[in-house]
Formats: sequence, C-alpha cells, structure tokens
Amino acid sequence: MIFAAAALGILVVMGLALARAFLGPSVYDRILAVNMFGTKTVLLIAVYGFLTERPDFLDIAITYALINFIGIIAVLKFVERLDNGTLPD
Amino acid sequence: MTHLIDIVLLTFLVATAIAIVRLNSLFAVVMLFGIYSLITAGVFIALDAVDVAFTEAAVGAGISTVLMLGTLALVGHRQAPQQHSRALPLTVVVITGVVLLWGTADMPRFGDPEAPVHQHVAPRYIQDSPAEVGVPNMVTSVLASYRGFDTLGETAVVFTAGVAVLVLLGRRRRQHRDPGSSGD
Amino acid sequence: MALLLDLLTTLLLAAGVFLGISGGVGVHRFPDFYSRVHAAGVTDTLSAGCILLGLMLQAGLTLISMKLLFILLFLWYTSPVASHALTRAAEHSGLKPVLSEPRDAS
Amino acid sequence: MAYLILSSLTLPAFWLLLSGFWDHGLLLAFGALSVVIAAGFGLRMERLEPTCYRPAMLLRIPAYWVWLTGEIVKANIDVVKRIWWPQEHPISPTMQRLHCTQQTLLGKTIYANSITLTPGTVAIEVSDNEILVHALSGAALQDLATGDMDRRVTRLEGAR
Repeated sequence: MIFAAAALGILVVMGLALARAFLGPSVYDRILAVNMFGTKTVLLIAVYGFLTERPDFLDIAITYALINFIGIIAVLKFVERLDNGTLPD
Repeated sequence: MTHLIDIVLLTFLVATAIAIVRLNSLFAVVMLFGIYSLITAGVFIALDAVDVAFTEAAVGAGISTVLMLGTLALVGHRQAPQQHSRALPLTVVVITGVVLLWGTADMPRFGDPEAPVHQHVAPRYIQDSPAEVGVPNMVTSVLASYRGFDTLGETAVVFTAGVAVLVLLGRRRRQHRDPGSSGD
Repeated sequence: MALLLDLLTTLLLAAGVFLGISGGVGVHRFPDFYSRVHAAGVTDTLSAGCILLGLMLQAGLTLISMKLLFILLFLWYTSPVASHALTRAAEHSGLKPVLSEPRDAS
Repeated sequence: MAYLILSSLTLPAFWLLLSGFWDHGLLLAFGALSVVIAAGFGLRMERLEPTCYRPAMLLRIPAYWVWLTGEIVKANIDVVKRIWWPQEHPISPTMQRLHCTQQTLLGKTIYANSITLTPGTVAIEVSDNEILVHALSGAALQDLATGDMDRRVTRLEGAR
C-alpha cells in the first residue's frame, strides 16, 4: 500500500517533469526535464520492484541511472558543439 | 493498484507522442523520444518483460538518442514546413492501427498459462536449461545457446547496420571539416 | 520492531514523494532555467535519498540493499556533474540568468 | 599504482554486486575477464590524465560525507520553503565568482560537486582558483562565501 502510494507520487513528479519538457522554453529546460524524468524512472522502477515483491528489478534501475547520465552528457556535448549551442527553442 | 500505474504510464506515452507530432524543433523531438523510450521501458517492466526493458533503455534512450543527435548535426534542427495534406498518412496509420488491434482480438489473455506459447517449448527451457547450458538466466541461455545461430544472424545484421551508420555519419563529418579545418 | 520499520519506511517514502512533488512544482514556478536547476536538484538529492533509504529499510541487510545504496551513491555522484554540465552549456550559449540584483556576473 | 589497487578492489566488488552469483565458476571467469578489460581501459585513461589519489583521503572522506549529507538536508528544506511559500521566502537569484583554495584537480572537483549537490547553489564554471556560482538566494551564496565548505574540502584533500 505504501509502495503503491509512493509509486503514484513519483508518477505525479514524472508528469510535472513531462510538462516542463513539453513547454520548454529553452533547449536546456528540456534537457533538465529529461534528466529529471530519467531519475524519477529509476526511482519508479525501484519502488515498483517492491510493489510487486520482486526487487530483483533493481539491476534495470542501475542500468537506467548509468544510461541517463551518459545520455545527458552526450546530449550536452552535442549542444555545446553545435553553432555555439544557440538553438531557437 | 498496478492497473492505475499502467494507465498513467500509457497516458504519458500518448501525451508524449502527441507532443512529438506537434513540435517543430527537431531537437526537442529527439529529447521527447528519449522520454518516450523511458516510458515504454516502464511499461515493459510493468508487463514483466525485464529483458526487453533493459534493451529498450539501452538502445532507445541511450544509443538512438545519440545517433539521432549526430544526424541532426548533419541535417539541421528545424523541421521543413509541411507541403502536402496529412489525410493520406493519417488514413494509413489509422487503418494499420485498427488491423493490429483486430489481430490481437483472438490472442490468449495476457499471462494465461494455457496459451500455446507456454505449452510448446517453454517447459523444456524452464526445466532443463540450467542443467543443459549452465547459465542461470534463462533468457540468456535461450538466446546464446538454443537459438545461437539466430542470435548470430541478428548480431551480424546489427553489426552491419552499425558500420553503415558510422560510415554515413563519419564521412560527412570529415567533408565538413576539410574546407575550414581551422574552425571548430 | 517490524512495525517501527514499516512506520519509518512510510515516513521516508512520504517525505521523498513530498520533496519530489515540491521539486516538480518548483520546476514550474521558478522564473528561469538557472533557478529551475535548483528545483530539479531537490528531486535528485534528498527526494531520491529518502525514497531509496525507505526501501533499504524494507530490504534489510541484503544484496538488494547494497544495490539500492549503489543507486543512491551513483545518483549523488552523477547528478551534480549533469547539473554542472547543463548550466555550463547554457552559460556558454549565452542564456542569461534572471538576477534579482545585478552583481558582478562577468 | 594507487589506481590499480583501487580498481582491482572496486571493479570485482561492482561485478559481484550486479551479478549476485558468488559461486558459479563459469560466470566468475567471465566476470574476471570483464574486470581485466575494464581495468585496461581505465589504465589508458589514467595515463592520459592522472588523478593522483591519496590513500589518506579515503580515510577522511566518510566524515566529510556525513557533514555534506547534513548540508544537503538543510539546503533542501530551504529550497522547498522557497517553492511553496514564495511570499514569505522570496527567491533572489544571484551569480558570483567565489575563491577556492584547492590545489589538485580532484579537490576542485569535489568542491564544485559539493556546491552543486546542495540544492540552491550550482557551480557553473571552474577556473584555476575561482568558481562561478549561481545561487537561488543571496543567503545561500553568503553561506558558501564564508568558506566553510571550501576549508573542509581543502582539509580533505590534504595540504601539500
């Protein structure tokens, strides 16, 4: 029960991050939102594992944490290189 | 309770898809594709398909984002204005969707133990694979041993595709750099 | 004992979710990108910490707890690097922060 | 050398953590192989950019973590107040260059990361002896400007 409530709470945060990703306005706001969404996905998977009483799923959460970080750094490297990083929106 | 989580995740998925269709900035679209992959992986986890979720996270959110950004660096990051009407693509998509939904109509219920998939070879894998192959993870032993040749073929295809993408992206970049090698 | 652990877990998860929602609201309330980074920081640090700690209490001293601890450590190591890279890229691209009092920001 | 010792301890531990199989000969052999490959990559990176670890630092770091966790909790409460009650606790974003006294690259990294890890302050750019910091409020920046965290990190780093 606690876990279900926590999972729903995390989903609310994910929704808020998603809204920020839709709204922008700058590229960096979107990247920030994606990063936040990724972190929340990691937490959601961890909580979901406990909710369904199969916490072995945590390996996926670890993979997500790794991929999220590497992805964000890769995206930023790209943005910095692209015509001084000035993107329209 | 888990149903509610499924519903929320699927709602996010639809909202992201609509946003992807409506946005013009291709960079924002790539970012949203990353989120889309994360949500899809969440759905896969809810469906107990942990291995698929693993792949979705690594390929969808990780590698393909990087590859798409590499492509954007070559082609520019604004979407060209739409010239022709969208009626035809919409019809095709709707028809395909309806056909797919119709195709799932007579499939066994999700997780049904009486389903044909769970009756044919699955029991053999489940009972004998630890002794026959000696790898604890059943999916790994199926992929790497029982279906070894199939996996070899898949790996060859993915490898070829990877080489092709690298050749395309790498050669263009060198051409770009050659004229003005001093800049950037 | 088990009851106490359950209670602690509930408290920690509630605190974590509250902090997460606060960060999510902050990401919408704050006026510009640079201040939003701080709000996102709340969800990445203490919110994640509370939730993972709450789960750890349930798992006890097992491999699962070690994995949760690892996730927490990893998040706390990488999230500042990501935030730093993000703000640095934004600053280099010339995105101007909204400042309350114009200080020496050169 | 310190790097080799450190990685030969941490990489197998990480592998065992992820796999969870401690007594499976075939898997342990694969694990050992992947540890060797990863350490090989690490050594090549280390040769390009040496990090110069100090063993004494490893002993001092737990106490620092405890202190930093306290700071993170305090900073979180501050930011959450500013989110929910903007009238009573208005934000006043500021940006300033702060002096830092760390000598090694690792020390500077720890300092900048600690600044960013406490919500309310973000290290934007790190130069030789200055860090450009964006803060959500003037008070958060003032706390940082007193140099408490700076001194602690420098002590952690160990004077040359």
